[in-house]
Amino acid sequence: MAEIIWGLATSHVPSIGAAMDGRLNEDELWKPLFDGYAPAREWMAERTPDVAIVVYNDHANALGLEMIPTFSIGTAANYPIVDEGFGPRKVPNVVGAPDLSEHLLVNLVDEGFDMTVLQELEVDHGLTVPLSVYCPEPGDAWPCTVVPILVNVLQYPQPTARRCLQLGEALGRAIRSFPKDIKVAVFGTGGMSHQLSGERAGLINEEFDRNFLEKIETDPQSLAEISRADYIKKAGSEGIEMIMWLVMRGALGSDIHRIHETYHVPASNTAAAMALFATPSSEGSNPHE
Amino acid sequence: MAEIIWGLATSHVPSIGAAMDGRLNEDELWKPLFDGYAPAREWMAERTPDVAIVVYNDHANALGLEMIPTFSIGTAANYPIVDEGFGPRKVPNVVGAPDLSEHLLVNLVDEGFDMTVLQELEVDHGLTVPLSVYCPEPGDAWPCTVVPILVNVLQYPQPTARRCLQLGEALGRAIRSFPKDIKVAVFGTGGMSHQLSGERAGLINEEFDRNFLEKIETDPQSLAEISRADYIKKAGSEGIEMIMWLVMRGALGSDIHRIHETYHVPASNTAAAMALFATPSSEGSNPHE
Amino acid sequence: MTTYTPQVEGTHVYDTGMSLRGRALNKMLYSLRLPQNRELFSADEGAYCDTYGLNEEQKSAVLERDWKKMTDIGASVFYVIKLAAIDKKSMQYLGGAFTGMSLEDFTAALRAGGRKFG
Amino acid sequence: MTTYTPQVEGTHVYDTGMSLRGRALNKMLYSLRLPQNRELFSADEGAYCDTYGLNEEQKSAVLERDWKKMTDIGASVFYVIKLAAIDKKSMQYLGGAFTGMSLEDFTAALRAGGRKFG
Ligand SMILES: [Fe+3]
Ligand SMILES: [Fe+3]
Repeated sequence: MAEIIWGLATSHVPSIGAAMDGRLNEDELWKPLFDGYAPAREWMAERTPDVAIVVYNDHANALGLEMIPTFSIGTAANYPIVDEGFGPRKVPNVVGAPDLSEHLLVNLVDEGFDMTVLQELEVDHGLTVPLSVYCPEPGDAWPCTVVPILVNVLQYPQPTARRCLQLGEALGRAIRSFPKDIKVAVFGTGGMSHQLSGERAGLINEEFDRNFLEKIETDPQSLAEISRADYIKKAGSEGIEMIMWLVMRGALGSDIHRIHETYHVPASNTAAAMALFATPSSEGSNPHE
Repeated sequence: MAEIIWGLATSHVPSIGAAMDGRLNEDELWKPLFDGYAPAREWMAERTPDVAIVVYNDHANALGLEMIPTFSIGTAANYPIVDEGFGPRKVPNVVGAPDLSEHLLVNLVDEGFDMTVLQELEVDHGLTVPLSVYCPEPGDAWPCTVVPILVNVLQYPQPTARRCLQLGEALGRAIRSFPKDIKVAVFGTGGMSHQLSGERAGLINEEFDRNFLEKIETDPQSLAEISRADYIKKAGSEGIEMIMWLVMRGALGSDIHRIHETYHVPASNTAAAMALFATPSSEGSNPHE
Repeated sequence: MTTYTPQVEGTHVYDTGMSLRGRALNKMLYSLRLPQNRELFSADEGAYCDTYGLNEEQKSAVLERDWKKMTDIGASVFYVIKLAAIDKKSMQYLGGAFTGMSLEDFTAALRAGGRKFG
Repeated sequence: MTTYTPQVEGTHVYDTGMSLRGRALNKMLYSLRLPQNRELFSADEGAYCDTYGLNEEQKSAVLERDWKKMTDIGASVFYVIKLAAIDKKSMQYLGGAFTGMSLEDFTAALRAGGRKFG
């Protein structure tokens, strides 16, 4: 059966991707963040998943505003990199895992999650930046296949934080019931506090972020109780993205521990963070491949 | 507060629309079906809703197969008639009810239904034929505004029948909590047994249909227990459409009674039926307008 | 691979696997909902199929109007109907083609209450 | 009309009402993700806006690069970014425009830990 070998929570700010692509590791602005990634990357490099399930949101790049699904799942064989307005990011195309996608889809629908099925999807920075956080130098191909799971965070009403956690719990059950011995990593992306437009643009709420970073490990239920309105008020209109971390958290199960974390302000107009969690299956996975 | 004044279950076979548009009421093939509609139409004409909530499926006309939502809801101000391949059907454009749409959307998402929001939607026979069953001669405009609710019945896995009934129950609560004194009718559309392709094309299962027609009033729970596979096996690959009746049924509540029904074979390659249900609010509504 | 899709004898159950397999074919057929595309298609069917990247199997099923084959290899029946509309073929005609019956026999079976199975 | 959308001072909360209001504007801005449309737009901005049926308020906000106005009248900020990309304006520049701060002050506020509210 499939195993979940780790969970990664990470911001997916486009400028982090641009900084990585521009090899700005030593730039004074970016060095603290990239230094923070280093130990986590080392640990992950010794535990390589076959498939990454990346929970993210499209930023009105691949999906128009005419049709906004609350939760969707990609079932394609390939996910090309979308042109966000200045040419596609120069990273490898993303290869899908249609068998696992189908398995997850059927199990999630059976559990009463009303998924939208994306048979075609171009992926934006929301998915590719987290892949780069995991694997900064993919060469010609990413080291794993990908199942994208998308959450509406752009248009009110977003799913509740509780519903996101429940989706994650069902996702965890679905992954573990996949009848192949594969290793799966789950990515929860977005956040932390930020607001792009309005008079509050530039908002950062470190207190809210720090609490979220701690409780995502120890007490995700308390984060699930926060209302949409409070996410928007406290973390900013785009900071509500962090409800996507709860999907990852729900999938990992109760028995996890933190390997590493980093928090940095600013990445572009955003507070950025990364937190890496081990599961009971972490150590069984190719530690010395 | 808003009231649900009746529920209409009806097939939405395109050829029924074509026959109505061609004024074939007296054609020997269509007469029995249209005669069956007559008493229900009379009853409904004395109880006119402000808004019709039409639960239906798009038949790969307005929505591509690239993106398939399990449940979606229109929030637009207007829904043009789609060209299904031989020019748009010559009926009035459909006018939306954005305020009610928003109210239903927020309440459904709050109850954990993962709706897809359609800000733009062209509607096909699945929606317009039921409107014609209610109102055969609309003139220049339909007599009510419309909120479309779409269900995926084309691609496996469809939502379970149970989930459809639950959506309907939540929809009923959401309608009744709308803070305006409006009268709402709910349409459940599709079915009955039919299969369009494969060696079993032309399948009709009157026994299954008759049981469904009875139990939709008296025991919807028993219909909610039927698996997707059994709907497909027994009612045909397209007969599974009738799970959409359960959404309507759930919205009506427990205290309903049947006003009229009709069952007819064939309408094109399909068994066709109509069943009309009164609610406790039926008689309060303009009986002699 | 696990597929959960029920296998029902004599029935196509369109699922993500069928969708993946029929992708190019379905995109081409879906395009026929637009009048200008119907004209382009009718002017040169083969070239139109090539624009949409149909493979040989898909293309020949379209050009030869092998209706059953199209649905067997992943075309959604709702898209196949759009091609039939161009040819002015009815749903009953398609039913005959799918089942190997004549249009008359298929129509007669429906008027007699439909075809019975299981 | 009941709207459930939280009203948060200084914050746009994009909802179905904003989407309805900003429909034409958002469609135009979304089209700018395609290189050929960016060229068409740059060649004649006003005519391009007319193609997408923008009303006067929407059109002048675009032509005058009134960034704040665009977001006030229903443009999604993610689409506004696509227009800013054409002008080679950064997210920090937009932040300044939205808040009435200079680019330098806005950037400095972020480097100092971000702007604090409530
Ligand atoms: Fe984001
Ligand atoms: Fe139908």
